Amino acid sequence: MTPNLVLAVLVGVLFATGVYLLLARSITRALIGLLLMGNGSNILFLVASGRAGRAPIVTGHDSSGMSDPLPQAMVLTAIVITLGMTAFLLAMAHRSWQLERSDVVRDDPEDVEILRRAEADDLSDSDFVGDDLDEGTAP
Amino acid sequence: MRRHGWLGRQVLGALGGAVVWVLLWGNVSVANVVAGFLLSLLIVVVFPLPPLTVGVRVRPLRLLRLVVRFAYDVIRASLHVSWLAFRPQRPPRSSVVTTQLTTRNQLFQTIVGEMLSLVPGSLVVDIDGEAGLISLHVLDVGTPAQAAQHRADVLALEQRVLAALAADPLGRIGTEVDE
Amino acid sequence: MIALLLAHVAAAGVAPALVRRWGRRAFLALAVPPAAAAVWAAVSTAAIHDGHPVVERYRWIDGLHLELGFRADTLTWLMVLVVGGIGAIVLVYCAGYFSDDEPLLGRFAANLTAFAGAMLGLVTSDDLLMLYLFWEVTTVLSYLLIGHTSELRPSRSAATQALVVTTAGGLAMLVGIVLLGERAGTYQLSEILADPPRGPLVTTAVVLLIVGAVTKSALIPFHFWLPSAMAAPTPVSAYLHAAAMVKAGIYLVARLAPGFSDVPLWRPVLLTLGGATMLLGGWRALRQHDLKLLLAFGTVSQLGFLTVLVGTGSRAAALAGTTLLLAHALFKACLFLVVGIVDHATGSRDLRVLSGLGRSLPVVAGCGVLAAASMAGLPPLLGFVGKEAAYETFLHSSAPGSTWVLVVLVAGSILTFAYSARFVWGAFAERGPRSRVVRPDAYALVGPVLLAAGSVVVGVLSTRLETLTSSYSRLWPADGHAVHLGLWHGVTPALGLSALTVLGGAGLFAVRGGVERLQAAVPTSLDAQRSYRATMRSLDRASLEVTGGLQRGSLPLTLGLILSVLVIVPGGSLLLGVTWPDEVRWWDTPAQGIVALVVLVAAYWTARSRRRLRAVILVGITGYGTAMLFLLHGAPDLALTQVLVETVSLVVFVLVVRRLPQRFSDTPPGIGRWARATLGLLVGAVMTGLALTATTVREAIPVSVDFPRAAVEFGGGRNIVNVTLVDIRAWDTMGELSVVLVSATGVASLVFLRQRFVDRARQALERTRSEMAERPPGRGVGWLARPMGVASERRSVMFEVVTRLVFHTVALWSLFLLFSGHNNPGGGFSAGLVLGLGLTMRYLAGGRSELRAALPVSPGALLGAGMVLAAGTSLVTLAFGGEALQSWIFHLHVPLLGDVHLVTSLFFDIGVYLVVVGLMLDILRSLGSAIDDQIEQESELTS
Amino acid sequence: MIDLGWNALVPLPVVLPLVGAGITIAAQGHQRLQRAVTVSVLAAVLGVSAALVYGADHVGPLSVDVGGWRAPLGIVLVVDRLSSLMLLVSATITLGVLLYSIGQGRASGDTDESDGGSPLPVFHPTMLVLSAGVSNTFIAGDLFNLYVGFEILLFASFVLLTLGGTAARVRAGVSYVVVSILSSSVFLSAIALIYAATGTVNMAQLAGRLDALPHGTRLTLHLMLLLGFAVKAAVFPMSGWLPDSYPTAPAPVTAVFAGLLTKVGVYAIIRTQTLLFPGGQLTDLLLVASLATLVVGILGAVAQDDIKRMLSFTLVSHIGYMTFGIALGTTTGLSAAIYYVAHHIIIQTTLFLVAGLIERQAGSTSIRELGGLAKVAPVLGLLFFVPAMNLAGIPPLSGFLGKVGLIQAGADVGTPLAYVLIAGSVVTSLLTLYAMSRVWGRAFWQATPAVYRDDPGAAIEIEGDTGVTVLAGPPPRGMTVPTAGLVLVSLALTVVGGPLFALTGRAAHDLVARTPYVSSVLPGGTP
Amino acid sequence: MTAVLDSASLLCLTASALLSLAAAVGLLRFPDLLSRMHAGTKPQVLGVLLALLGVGLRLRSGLDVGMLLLVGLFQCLTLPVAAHMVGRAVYRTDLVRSCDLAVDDLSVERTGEDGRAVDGDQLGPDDHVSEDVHRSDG
Amino acid sequence: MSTVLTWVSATLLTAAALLIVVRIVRGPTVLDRVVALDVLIAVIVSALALEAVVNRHGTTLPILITLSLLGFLSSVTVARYVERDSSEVAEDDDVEEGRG
Ligand code: NA
Ligand code: NA
Repeated sequence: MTPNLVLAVLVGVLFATGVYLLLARSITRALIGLLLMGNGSNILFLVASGRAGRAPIVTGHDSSGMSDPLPQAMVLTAIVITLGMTAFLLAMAHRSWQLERSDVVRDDPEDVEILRRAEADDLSDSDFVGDDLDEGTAP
Repeated sequence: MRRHGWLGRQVLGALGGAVVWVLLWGNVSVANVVAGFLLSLLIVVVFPLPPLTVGVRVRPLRLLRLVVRFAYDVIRASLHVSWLAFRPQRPPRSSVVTTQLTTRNQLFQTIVGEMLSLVPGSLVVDIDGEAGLISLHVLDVGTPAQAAQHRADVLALEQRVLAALAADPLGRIGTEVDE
Repeated sequence: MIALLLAHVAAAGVAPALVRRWGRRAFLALAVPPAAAAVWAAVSTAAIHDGHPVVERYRWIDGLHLELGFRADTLTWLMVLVVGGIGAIVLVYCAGYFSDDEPLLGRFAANLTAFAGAMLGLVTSDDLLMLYLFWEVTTVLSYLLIGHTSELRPSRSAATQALVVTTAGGLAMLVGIVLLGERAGTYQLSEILADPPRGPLVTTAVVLLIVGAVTKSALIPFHFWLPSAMAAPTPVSAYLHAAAMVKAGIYLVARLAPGFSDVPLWRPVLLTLGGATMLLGGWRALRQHDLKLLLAFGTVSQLGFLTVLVGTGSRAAALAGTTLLLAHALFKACLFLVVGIVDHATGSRDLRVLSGLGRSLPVVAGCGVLAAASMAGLPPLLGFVGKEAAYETFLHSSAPGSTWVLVVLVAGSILTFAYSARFVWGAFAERGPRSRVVRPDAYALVGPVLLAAGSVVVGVLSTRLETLTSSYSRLWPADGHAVHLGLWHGVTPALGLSALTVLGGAGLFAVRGGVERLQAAVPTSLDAQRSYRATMRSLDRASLEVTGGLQRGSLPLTLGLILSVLVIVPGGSLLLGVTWPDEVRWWDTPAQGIVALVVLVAAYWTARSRRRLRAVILVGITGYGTAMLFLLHGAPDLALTQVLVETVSLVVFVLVVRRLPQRFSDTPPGIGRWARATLGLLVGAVMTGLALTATTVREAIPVSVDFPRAAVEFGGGRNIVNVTLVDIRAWDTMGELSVVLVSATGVASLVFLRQRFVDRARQALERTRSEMAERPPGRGVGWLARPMGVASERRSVMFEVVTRLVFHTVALWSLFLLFSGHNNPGGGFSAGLVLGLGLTMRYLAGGRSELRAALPVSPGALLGAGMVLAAGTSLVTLAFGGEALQSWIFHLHVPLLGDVHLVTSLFFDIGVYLVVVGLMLDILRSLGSAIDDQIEQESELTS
Repeated sequence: MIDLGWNALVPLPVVLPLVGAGITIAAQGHQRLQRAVTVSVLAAVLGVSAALVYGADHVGPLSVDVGGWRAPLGIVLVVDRLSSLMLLVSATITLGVLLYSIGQGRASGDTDESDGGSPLPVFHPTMLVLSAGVSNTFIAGDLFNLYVGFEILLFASFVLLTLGGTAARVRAGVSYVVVSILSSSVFLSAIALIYAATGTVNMAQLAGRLDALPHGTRLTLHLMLLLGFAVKAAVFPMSGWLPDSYPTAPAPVTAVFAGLLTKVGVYAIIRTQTLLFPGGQLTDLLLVASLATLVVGILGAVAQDDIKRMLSFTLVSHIGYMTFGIALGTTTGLSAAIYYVAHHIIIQTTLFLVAGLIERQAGSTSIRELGGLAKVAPVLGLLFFVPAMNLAGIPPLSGFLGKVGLIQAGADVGTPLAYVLIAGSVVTSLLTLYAMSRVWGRAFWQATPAVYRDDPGAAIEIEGDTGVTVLAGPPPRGMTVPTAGLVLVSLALTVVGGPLFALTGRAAHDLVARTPYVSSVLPGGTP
Repeated sequence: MTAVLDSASLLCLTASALLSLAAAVGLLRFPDLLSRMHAGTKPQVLGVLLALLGVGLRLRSGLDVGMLLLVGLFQCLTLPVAAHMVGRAVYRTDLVRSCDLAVDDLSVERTGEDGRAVDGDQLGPDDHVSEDVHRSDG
Repeated sequence: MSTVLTWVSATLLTAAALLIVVRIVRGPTVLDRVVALDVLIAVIVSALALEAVVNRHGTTLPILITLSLLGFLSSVTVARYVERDSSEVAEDDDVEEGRG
């Protein structure tokens, strides 16, 4: 098949902008990034379906010149799934706002603590620091 | 002034639905009409809403006059506003003009508001249904005189609407009369 | 043999119950299985020594070449006697040693009995993997037994140390086993030894096996775990850490030696490590004050000795090795038991404290002295016989380095004599006030007496022992000088060396104070214990550094990493020999270019927006643009759905965003702006590249060419996409419905967080229902059913009237889309969204009360009904003998109406419709009404 | 026509839970009904799965053209030996976890925390949807349907992970949701690209059509697909999301996630490597990734103080074992990997359930705060120790058997990289043991550092050297019995190791051969 | 006849497109939101109706004409509502400052009657902070 | 002739769409943006009509009906909540650009 350049580039643009937003910390921003990427992958299915044709609705006996219906069905599924995602992520954004007055995703506190310990060489939690038994101290 | 009973109104609504259904399918067949009627009936039963048609009486000729005059207004005003957009000068000043309507029937108030809105250059900012006050934002009205002219236009439109649709063309009937 | 093993397992299983019932005396019953093992070995003696090893094999896991293979030959026979006999003795000893109120005694008893079983399994296994299996079981049981007094930190760290060290060696051994087994094509020990493979791989394997043996038998550099393990209760020390478990390594070496002792590295490694360990252990034993530790270092030393003997790989050395193995088991177990009694009797094991026990505990002291004499190598005890044979072996060996080995052995034996003497002196001599003594329990004395007697009897009858064990040593060819066991071989050089040993040892004992001071003064620069701790510390450290470095817990970084991999890996592969298109077309129609341009601009500004709603509206424009592109591609169904979804999304966004600050705040920063932009551009470029290259290679005809005909003939519809959704790929759609269902559930669960919120919503719904029953809106006043959800000043006459005018039409339109969808653009999804937006209109016009009145059911009911309808369709078709989700077309002729085609997939589509309406209702209930409620409550609180 | 009978069972592991989900979501507020429906549905799925294991083993791969649309036209569901085994194991633990959570709900009694630790009656329907999604991924014979299966289970997992909406869960939930959706987006794009290149999404047909593609493009598509699955399977460096998200969920949820979700990714990788892109073109890459996953993961576990987090890191680490076997691509490697998957599903689930019990009884899962559990809660000790040793690969438990299989497979391949992986495997095994013994030593053995729970109702007190542990009574039987049941199942993996390894061996053989699968789906050959 | 109808159809569409452009230009040029609303939304009504007429002239089938009629009707019903709701919001949130209006009956009436004039204080302090759009990123 | 008209119409619509996007980007208030969005939807309706005329099919009519019935909801929603919380309409970021 000969690829459609405009659509292929548009896929790239939507992914590029989507990624840019996705990497932000705000839940709504990430969601908007995901929506852009979702549009991108939907258009990717258009690229994959080949040349544009007429709507795949059988009117006579002639089905030539119709566009490929299978990617369309898949995109439809993807669209609906994306809607579910939108609703759910927004509910999470709302909940996050309720809890913290912000929809910013903060770093995992436990990981931050480990990084702190690593940087401070804090081995206080190791079983092998400090004076222990020399060799064999029986009770 | 009860023109129809409860059942009658449901059937009337369902008939309207059947018309829409036929228009949607695009061909008039018994099956379509019956299906449209039954489905519409289903809808009005499942989603009951208060009656709409109280105080309405359609006068076809007056209605035609209303529509034609409205079409004229829309086209004229559309061209005018488009010209305002393209012409090099700054757009003219605008005003918020409140008019005291005759009718207290909110259906007719709404129709007046709708038609005023559809005519370019005016936009409903507020309707106080009980007081019958309609406030419009109007483009190209810069003086109190122009404002007064505008009020007159609004009332003229209201009269045309009432003449075409209202059971009591003087608009004295509200919607409160039922049950 | 498997029966004996099972008996151990069963005994271990009931041990806690027995202990609960009988207290410490339960150990007497638990001693039965190991005793039975020893008896069994004794009974089988004749057969085994006639060259008929007892073999049992049961298939287990063919896929791993793992079979329950057991084989008892001479070496096994000897080991079974040791582990069974001493096991029984130690268990009996326990019956006298512990008190009934010892905490966790039941678990201890179970572990110890299980250990006896594991040891039995280890020495009887004829499958290398089985051997490893029992090997590790002994490790774990040892861990639990050492940690018996687990509140004490030394106990815990000793247990962990033993576990880590021996498992490390064990794992090396496992790799060795697998290398060997895969190379040999079998894991059966007897088969491998019958025809041992050779080669560099085998050498590696053997070295790995030796690592296992070295760790288990506590040889340098892993010797340190054994003295620490003395934290365990004394019976454990006696059994695991003297007689049995630490012998596992010796056993392994002895087992493999006939096949592999001439593998390069075998002798150098084993003799060096063994010799060094013998010296180091002996030397260290000389400075210990704790009798148990003294014995532990002595064990280390003796294990080195044994390793040298069994690792040498000659007939003479093997004979000496087996003899000493037995001797060590007898005397060392005895000594530990004696120490245990002393400890209980006096409350101390410190030889600086103990005094006069020779008189106050004569039987115990007698046993101790005999056993120590055997350890020191004095006649007529078995220890003497073994040591004599060892001297003999190396005196007459022509192998290179034998002299050095001999020197080491003599030196080691001198040390052994010295610490043996120090033990006897320290434990039993009278040096000052006599220690107070509690009389030991009779059961505790059985063991020491039997073991001490054993050292004497077997020593005296050592020639008889030789006939029993020689079938093992005869696996090697006879060489120049034949060595035999016996108390008297005449005046031989070996006897001279024995005399030298006694003299040297006595001298060393005489200067014991100096030796102690010397040891204290010379710091051991290569302290293995310390290096173990340093290693573990750096492990802990490394784990922190690696984890802190790689696990940042930052969402942007996590995502960035994934996307970087996308760019580098699939993206990188684009640079390597991918088929690029020879030609591209710019577009199918210029309109695509136009729309693409608008989408591009909108996408760009979306990315740059700092205002939430600006971004939302702009992303909506990319969505509408996408809808246009769908349309231009001949996909009206997609376009319709996309347009609806965009509207719904915007509404949902606004419902939520009304509560959030207007601007995005991305503090604290994650990834810098330029990095994000760069990564975005790279990902975009990769996606474009992938799109171009993947499309260009298509030569096959898509499967969907047959869809049009199939859709009409079998699917009964002309809209192929819809037929695909509700019929050809209905299974996807069913799955997608569950996604919708669960998203709706999730939204509700994040908003209605507490049962009482749910209850309140349910009560409100019920109230509305009863109100509506009393006063149906069809007879009502106003324009809507219950529009008081909106404050009066915010109500809009125009909006309410138009909603009243349009709503029924919207509902009708949604039914039209539902029913015409099979032949025209539409279908359950778009229909459901349309009705949902109709409900949205009602909600916006009249607030939550209007929404409840518009559709007074719970969203769950709609979702559930839809799901049951859609999934149930497939159950029904299955039940009627069709394939899941198969559809039938019914052609009916109804008078007046004409022909009606009813496709059963319509029911499926109705299911879809209900679920989507349920989703919309759920969203409005949760993100609309419930949040309205919260806002109201908050403002009531503040005012 | 015995075939027809078996085939009729194939859709049930998806359809039954979905019908159940429909009923239970409509029956919110009727907890008894919800429980009854969920338990009976999951029990039925377990029964069906067991039958499918038998059927797939004796009749060959069972395939169903959904709706009667002949493959490759419509969606085909395939249950071969691998799928059936995965179905069986997943059904087992789902049922176990569900019973546990019912036990938890009954024990807490309070309406604000019912089954599964959630305040809302959404746990049952969501669990059922999760189960349907997991089953769907195992039986999908169509790449896009596999995507749908993933979405089903992911969305269900989103809801489960955020049950109760606490701050930690929302924070973790967002990370999890966004990462999951990103990976799905990569997967979806890969499907679009594969369709662009081949014009089909039927996996059996793809097996033929992908072979015919030019090498470079084929490699690119392979990498895209693998990337999407690797995120789901938590293969390093795409693993960072897992330990940050799983531990915050309610215990039964974490347990079922740990057991199933990453394994679904592993399953997809197996299909990718055997059915779609055989030939081992990415063996080395996967081996290196496996090694990194093993080592980085287990070092992470060693660094943790919290049992749940530690378990999450071992979860990541041990994915490396499975990908190791898959990467080797040999029958023995795949066989061991499949066995390891089954083992790991059961054992990780069990351990997280135990962690839940610990949390419930002692009020914490941090080893800084725990102590003395071996003495006061011996049942808990047993329930922890056996699976912990199993995870560490101590014989004769299943972890050992799987590990031996992998080492044997690696030794058979015998490349230097394979030997490095063997070394990495045993080191990981050792460090797993170390991590487990750390927990055991602190939480179970040592005396308690502080008073951490004050529940005077039914409390046992013990005095240690540094403080007093106060525990809330004995653990509820409703929770311990299902946990113990899973421990027994894990022991059964050892007992029936022979037949099981034979089965995984046959499954691996089918995978390597490809023809049983392909000809079952497309009896007339690949069009 | 068909050719004439087809050409008429296209002419309608061109006119509609021109009105669309006028709307867009007005949207961009007009100084305040309410003026922009006039410019933006109103010519659209005619534009959309012309476009629908164009389609009707071209397709000429009963099915489609029925639908087109409905589309026109619905547009006429719903567009004013949107304009009204937005206009009301604009007015109520005081985005139209009274000084911009030549005549403002409503403001007089509202303040006169109940003193509920919406004043500028409702805007939070932080909302007047203006940021350069190019520094739109954190 | 028809080709020319088609092109002219398409160009006009494109220009309109881009200008509308500019307004959406500029704002300055959310109400400006939703108004512009409404206009954009109207442009889309015209574009759909143009496409229907050029390719002579009626498959897009359902989309037109849907837009005409429900397209107004987005701006109504925004207006509803902006009305309640006036801070939402505060002129934003690019206020200088918008006025200048
Ligand atoms: Na998507
Ligand atoms: Na997705």
